[in-house]
Amino acid sequence: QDTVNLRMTIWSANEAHLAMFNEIAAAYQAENPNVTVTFDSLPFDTYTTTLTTQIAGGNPPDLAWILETTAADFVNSGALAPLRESFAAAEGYELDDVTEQATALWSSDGELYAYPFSTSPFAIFANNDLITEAGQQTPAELIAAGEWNWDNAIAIAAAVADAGHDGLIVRDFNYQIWQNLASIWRGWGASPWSEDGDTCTFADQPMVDAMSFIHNAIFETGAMPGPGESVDFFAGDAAMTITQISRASLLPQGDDAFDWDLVPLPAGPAGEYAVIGQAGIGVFANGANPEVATDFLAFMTNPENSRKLAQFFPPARASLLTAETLGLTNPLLSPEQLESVVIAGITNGVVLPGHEGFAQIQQTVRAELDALWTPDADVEAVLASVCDRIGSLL
Amino acid sequence: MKTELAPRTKVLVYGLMCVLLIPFVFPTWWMVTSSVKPISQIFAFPPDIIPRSFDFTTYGRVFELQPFAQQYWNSAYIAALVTIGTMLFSSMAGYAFARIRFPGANLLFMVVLLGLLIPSEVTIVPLFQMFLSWGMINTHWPLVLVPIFGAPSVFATFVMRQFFIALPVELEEAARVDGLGRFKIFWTIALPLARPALAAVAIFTFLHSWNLYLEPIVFLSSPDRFTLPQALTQFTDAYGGALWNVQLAAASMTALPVLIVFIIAQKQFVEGLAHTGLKG
Amino acid sequence: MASVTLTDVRKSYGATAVIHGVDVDIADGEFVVLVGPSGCGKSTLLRMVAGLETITDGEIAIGDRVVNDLEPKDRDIAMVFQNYALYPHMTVATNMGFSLEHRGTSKAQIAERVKWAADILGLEALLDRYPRQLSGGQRQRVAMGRAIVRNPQVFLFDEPLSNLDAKLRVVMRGEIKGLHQRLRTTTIYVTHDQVEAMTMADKIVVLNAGRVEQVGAPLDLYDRPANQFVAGFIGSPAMNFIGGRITPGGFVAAGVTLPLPAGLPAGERSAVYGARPEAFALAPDGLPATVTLVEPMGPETQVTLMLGEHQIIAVFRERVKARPGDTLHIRPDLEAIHLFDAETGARLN
Amino acid sequence: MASVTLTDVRKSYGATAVIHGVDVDIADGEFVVLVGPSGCGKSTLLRMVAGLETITDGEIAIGDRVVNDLEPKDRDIAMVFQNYALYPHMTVATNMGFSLEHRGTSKAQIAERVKWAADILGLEALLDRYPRQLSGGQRQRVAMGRAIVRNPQVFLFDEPLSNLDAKLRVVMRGEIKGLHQRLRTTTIYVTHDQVEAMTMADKIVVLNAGRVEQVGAPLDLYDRPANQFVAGFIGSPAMNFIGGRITPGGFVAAGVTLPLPAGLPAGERSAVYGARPEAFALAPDGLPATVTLVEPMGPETQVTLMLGEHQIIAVFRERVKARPGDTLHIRPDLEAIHLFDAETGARLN
Amino acid sequence: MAVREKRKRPFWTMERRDAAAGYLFIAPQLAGITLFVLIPLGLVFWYSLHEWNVLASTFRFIGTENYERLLTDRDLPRVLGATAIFSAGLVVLNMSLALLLAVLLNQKLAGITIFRTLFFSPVVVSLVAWTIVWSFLLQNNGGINGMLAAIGVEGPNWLRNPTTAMISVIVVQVFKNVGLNMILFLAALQGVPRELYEAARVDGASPFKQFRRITLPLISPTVLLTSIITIVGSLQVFAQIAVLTQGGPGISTTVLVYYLYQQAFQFHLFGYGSTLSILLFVIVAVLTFAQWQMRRKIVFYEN
Ligand SMILES: Nc1ncnc2c1ncn2[C@@H]1O[C@H](COP(=O)(O)OP(=O)(O)OP(=O)(O)O)[C@@H](O)[C@H]1O
Ligand SMILES: Nc1ncnc2c1ncn2[C@@H]1O[C@H](COP(=O)(O)OP(=O)(O)OP(=O)(O)O)[C@@H](O)[C@H]1O
Ligand SMILES: O=P(O)(O)OC[C@H](O)CO
Ligand SMILES: [Mg+2]
Ligand SMILES: [Mg+2]
Repeated sequence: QDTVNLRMTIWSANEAHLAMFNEIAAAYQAENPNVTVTFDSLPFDTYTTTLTTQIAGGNPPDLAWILETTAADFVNSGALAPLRESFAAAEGYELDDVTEQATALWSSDGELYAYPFSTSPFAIFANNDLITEAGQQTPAELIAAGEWNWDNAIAIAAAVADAGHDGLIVRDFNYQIWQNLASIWRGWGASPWSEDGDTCTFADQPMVDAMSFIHNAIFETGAMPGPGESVDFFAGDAAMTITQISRASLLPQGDDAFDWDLVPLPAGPAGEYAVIGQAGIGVFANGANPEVATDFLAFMTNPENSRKLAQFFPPARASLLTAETLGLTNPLLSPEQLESVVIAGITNGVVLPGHEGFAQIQQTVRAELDALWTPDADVEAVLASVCDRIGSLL
Repeated sequence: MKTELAPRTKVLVYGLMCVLLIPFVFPTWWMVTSSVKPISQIFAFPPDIIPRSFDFTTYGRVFELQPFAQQYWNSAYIAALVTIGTMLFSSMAGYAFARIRFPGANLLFMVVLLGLLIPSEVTIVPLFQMFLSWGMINTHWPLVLVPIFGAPSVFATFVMRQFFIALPVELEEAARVDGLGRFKIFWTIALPLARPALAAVAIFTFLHSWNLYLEPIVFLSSPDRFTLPQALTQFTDAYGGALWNVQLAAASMTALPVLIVFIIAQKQFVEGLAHTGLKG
Repeated sequence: MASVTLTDVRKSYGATAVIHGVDVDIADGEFVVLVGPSGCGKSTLLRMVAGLETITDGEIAIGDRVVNDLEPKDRDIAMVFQNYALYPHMTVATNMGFSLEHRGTSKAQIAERVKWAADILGLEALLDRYPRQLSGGQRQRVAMGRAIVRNPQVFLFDEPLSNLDAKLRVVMRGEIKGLHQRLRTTTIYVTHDQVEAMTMADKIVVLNAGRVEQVGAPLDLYDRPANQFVAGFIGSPAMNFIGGRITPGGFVAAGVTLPLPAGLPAGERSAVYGARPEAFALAPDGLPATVTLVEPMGPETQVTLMLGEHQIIAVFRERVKARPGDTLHIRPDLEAIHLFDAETGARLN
Repeated sequence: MASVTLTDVRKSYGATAVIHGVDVDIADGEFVVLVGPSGCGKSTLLRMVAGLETITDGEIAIGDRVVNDLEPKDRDIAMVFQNYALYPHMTVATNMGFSLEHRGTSKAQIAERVKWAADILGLEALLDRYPRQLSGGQRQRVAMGRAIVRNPQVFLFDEPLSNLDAKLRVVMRGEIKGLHQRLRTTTIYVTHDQVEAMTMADKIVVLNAGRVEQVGAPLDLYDRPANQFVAGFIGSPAMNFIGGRITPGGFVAAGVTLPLPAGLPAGERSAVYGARPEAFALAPDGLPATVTLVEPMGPETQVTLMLGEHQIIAVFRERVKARPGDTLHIRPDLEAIHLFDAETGARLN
Repeated sequence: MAVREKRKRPFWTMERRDAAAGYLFIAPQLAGITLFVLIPLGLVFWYSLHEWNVLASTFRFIGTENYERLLTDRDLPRVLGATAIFSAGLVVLNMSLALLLAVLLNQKLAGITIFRTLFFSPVVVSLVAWTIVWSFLLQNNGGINGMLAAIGVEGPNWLRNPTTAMISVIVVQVFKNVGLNMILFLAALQGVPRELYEAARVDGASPFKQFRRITLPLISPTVLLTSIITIVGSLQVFAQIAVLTQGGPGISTTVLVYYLYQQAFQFHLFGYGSTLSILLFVIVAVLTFAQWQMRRKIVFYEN
């Protein structure tokens, strides 16, 4: 039997991650002595670029991590090998355990092209010290009172900002990664384009309202830091931040520690909602050994290994979505936090927006939206021009 | 060499230089000091010029998180190979263009100069395809071969040519009479005398290879083959967030040896360029 | 040691010919000096002998071997360059031994030869120095050492002393001469220094614009230059030339009539009258001449005079106390008068 | 034009003193030549006058203005550098006019002055050329043009002819001299060429290791050097020195006894006997000397001889047909004998 | 004279041997240039005639369509404008600062080596670290505005305003790399003969005049060379822009190389990306050629 070397590109270079992957690979190799697996860590910032270069050069990896934003590109291009059949055939795989919610993004015409190994909900971290200091109710108190909505949340942020600190930070947004704003605008029921991805809905009323709300928070009440201002919630000088739960590891300890909390996203005018980020693993159809790679992927994501992956990556399998399982690997979070934020989030969450040709759309929208991030911007006009520019790309 | 300045002018010059230094030195200072700060303090505002606490464990972490010693070695030996190769082949070509009459010399020189004009982003895809077909992806070959023979060496060839043009021709004639052939003349007379120019070429080439960013990312995929600039991006926590202090510790370690080499070599280096006159 | 024979040697750079057919025979052991005005082709000729320039046409033989297509290294010559061309990155010893290294000579032999040469040239104490640590004269000596160490068949020198100051030049001139007397190696020596040419040469070759004007022993050239060019070129200060006509009554020039030596072919004709500065003596019955500049130089005095309408320079071996404007009476020595054809410049007497 | 007065001028670089107190008076319009061995401080002194080096101690006055603390441009001097220091990127005309540009002279005036200087120096046809397109002598002339165009009070020359070949040097020497006779600008001229010093100077200053050895008219220095240093320095070939004792029976040296002039202070003493090469004549009753080298130089012959155990050089104003090993009989001219103290080198007669 | 027999000349005459040596000496470099520059460039041109979607693996010959697209690309004029401003600004600032520094560092002063090293140090500092620090300093609430505030000036939001963003990327790039040009100028300054300054002093030229009339013309060959290298280099800068502004705000700092990088590597439009590469190459070549042609007019040459 020929030896097969599988290569999988990932964007993590973290030791613990690699140790776990290698452990899984070793286990696979024990069963299939002719197969070896190597994991290539590419820098996150240039991940897709590098991957693309490899593909263009005719050297695609066998397997690759894929970001939610580029999911559509990969899924629809025909570059990825179909997975459903192999998964179904794999013993004890229990494909049904993987929520449809989670696989939607990675499927096309009923076929699955990548396995969503990480589904990470967006939530709010709050600095209760600063909030109480500013004489505000903490989010937990508001939740308890059933008043955890955007109006109140932004009021807290504004009050803390008035007290000389910073209010609410949408982490990693930086006035560039605008898709992260989905964690807010979903509360208005807004989305950048229609479900089928063909129509621009930036200029629709929900989006206009949501963006006006954000604009107001930035430039009127100062509840959100303005463009060109870098503030780090975890340094302890901001009231709240929207980010994924994995950031809990950044919470300062010891002297710099503060009283923090993790709460779900507040309700918007359109009601309660959740947003998740996702990453999938796909197999390249043009790789040297797509069958072996698919088989390995089936092994890697079987129930047993999924439990291992869940140490770091919130799982897509319903059976693993228990506070108990998650608590083992997220010791910082309380069972309530896990329940309300993680489990609820993964179960109900909408994935960040993605689209075929997303990079180009992202860039075009980013450039157009820059006009929005000035005090006297005309929100409606800017959003209309966004649609004008991306219409042809959708 | 200039004549001495008047004391008043001296003070003025020192003052001006110190002010100008701020934007040059502050970022490096920040890099070094931040490497021993806890992450939460790195982006604190206003920044601490002197860190409040020193945590040198980041330097140890650099080696734990990545095969940093290996990566250091990779960068070092690649840069050394590139430097030596460039010094050899560029001085050969520079010598020929400066000293040997052969038909088509001018045209060929123009062709070589073309290499100076092409950004590496432009040719990276075809180069990737070529190296793939030679089975050299995820090896260090592309990082060695392209700089030695491709665009980056052209500047070196140019500098060497200018230097050799200025070298007294009698020395070579003496060597011919003394019984040497072309190659021996080049090797025993021209090259030893080109030491200053070679020093300049060496520093430029070494720096270029040492700082190469795009190419390693494209050509290399396993961490134990990474080079330093690429390795710098790899210090992340369990969730992909940058470990700034560790990354900056690694960055400091990357910059320091080169600075030391520069301090040692700068006199040779400046003189070397002075000798070439670097006339276009 | 060997003879050197140049037969109708020509050189062109592209379309411009710079050497127009030169024939010179140099005997074994002879010391030949090439002189001529700047740009006349001295260096070119020397470098063709060395093999540093290709020979466009004609033939150069060293001994009985035609060397036209031999590499310099195969010609068994040694060359001393104007600026010495010492290898700055090698010590004196290495510089001197360098040419032997490439001829398969053993280390011990090289060391021995270098020592031998260093002894001759008084360089023993300097063998470990680098050229930059030497004075001009010492560098010169090293350059010679490098040449003699190999005991070549021919030495070639291209203005080897012109970078030295006057005093040192005198010393080194003596040393080169002494060396030649000792080694008797055939030598071709390029210079444009009168004194060097006169004092060193067995034979001088006067070149002009790529052609040989005259070949001969130094004093022959001085005393009987074949033509006006050689006459004007050899001797310093240069010979005075006065254009005019040979008549039975003397040499008639503008504003003055000069005495002529006896034994000239009869008949009037245009000619050039040549008299060296030393050929004039002060004599109360001499021709009156007006002083324009007096330059006392210690034992002798150089005086610029107007003789009729001609400016001449005279050197008197005494202190002359004249001032510009004074009149001196001078008489040319008829033994030392040269007459040249006005057109061709060929010697008449 | 103005006088230049140096009063106890000193110069140190850091701790090393290179000029140890120099006093020189230069009269208005005088042409003074500074000579001395290499490194004795000639250039340093000149550059101090120019203002290019600071004056460590003492005073320099131009006219009646002490210039110690004036910038070069405020001293109203002009300087000609050894390698001319022509601005390679400017035409001849711009080079010459450059110094006027900074003195608020109008364009028209500059052009006029440049034309005037070019006329004097025969540079009219070259005004649009660049220095690289000129021959050595032409460059020299441009450098002078740059100096005279401003009509400064003092000209300073630092070995202006040393980069030229012998022939051109003679020509340029004449031109500089002519220029001085015409403009009568006070001039300080550094050289280490004997002939230049002798022929050009009104007054020669002999420097040695940062001190003045003697000041005087050229022939005074030649005829009565104040000490052995000056005697050896002035004149070429250099004076022969023979160490020995003055006795009533003559000058007793190793292997030979030389005649002494009359009128010496009585008493025996150690001394150095100095005789210029020209001071010997062939005489059948002279002292026997063995020939080691004969160098015929046209009108005269330079012969190296062993006189007792002393090597001397003699120049005879005739053709000497001797060969190495022959014995010649020579007689020193007693009028031209110099005697120096063996210790201090001071003149005795 | 006897008629000389025409000797037969060997094939390997001295000229031929020398020429052969010449070709041998340049052979490695020439082979390298062919392999790693000329062939890839040819391939890039070939790609530019195709529609190439990497993910979908489509590679379709479309003739000059991509070139026609250059004409209709709505963003391209602004990208070219930004490129021109960026390059011009960078070159002018880089060259003048490098010259100023070189003049300062050419003085005979104690500790000058330390200053030289410090000014040069950014060249060896990792680009990543360098740009991150600067993006931090250039924040609205960053170090620079902090300092400005200290002297009572309200600084602009550097990276968010098209004009100041352009200035920022230029300045950050200049500080990073000006050390290289500084060294080249320093070397050139040391090559100016000292006598010329002395002559100029005697001629009465002020230090400023000396600089303008003597120094500048004499180092002009180096100025030309560095300006070519710097212009070529400026057209190749993109990592810094990617970190600092990502081409924004709007596309105000999207220079051509960044744009082509986006098209090819981020948008996977390799065909069009290659076309932009060819455009960039043509621009660089034309600029360099023009500078080279002008050199006789603006530059002083010794020979
Ligand atoms: N490479 C060349 N191309 C064209 N002409 C040349 C070349 N080298 C020399 N010449 C010309 O050949 C002639 C002879 O030059 P050569 O150097 O032999 O003169 P020279 O007698 O040595 O003069 P000098 O006394 O100045 O050294 C000159 O007119 C010179 O211009
Ligand atoms: N910058 C300096 N630092 C230290 N010593 C110096 C400096 N410049 C000159 N000197 C020394 O001062 C002395 C006088 O030098 P100067 O150049 O005046 O000599 P010179 O008489 O002009 O010699 P030359 O005939 O070789 O030109 C020399 O010993 C020289 O080494
Ligand atoms: O264009 P830059 O700023 O990368 O500078 C490049 C250097 O100036 C080359 O010398
Ligand atoms: Mg010559
Ligand atoms: Mg001097």
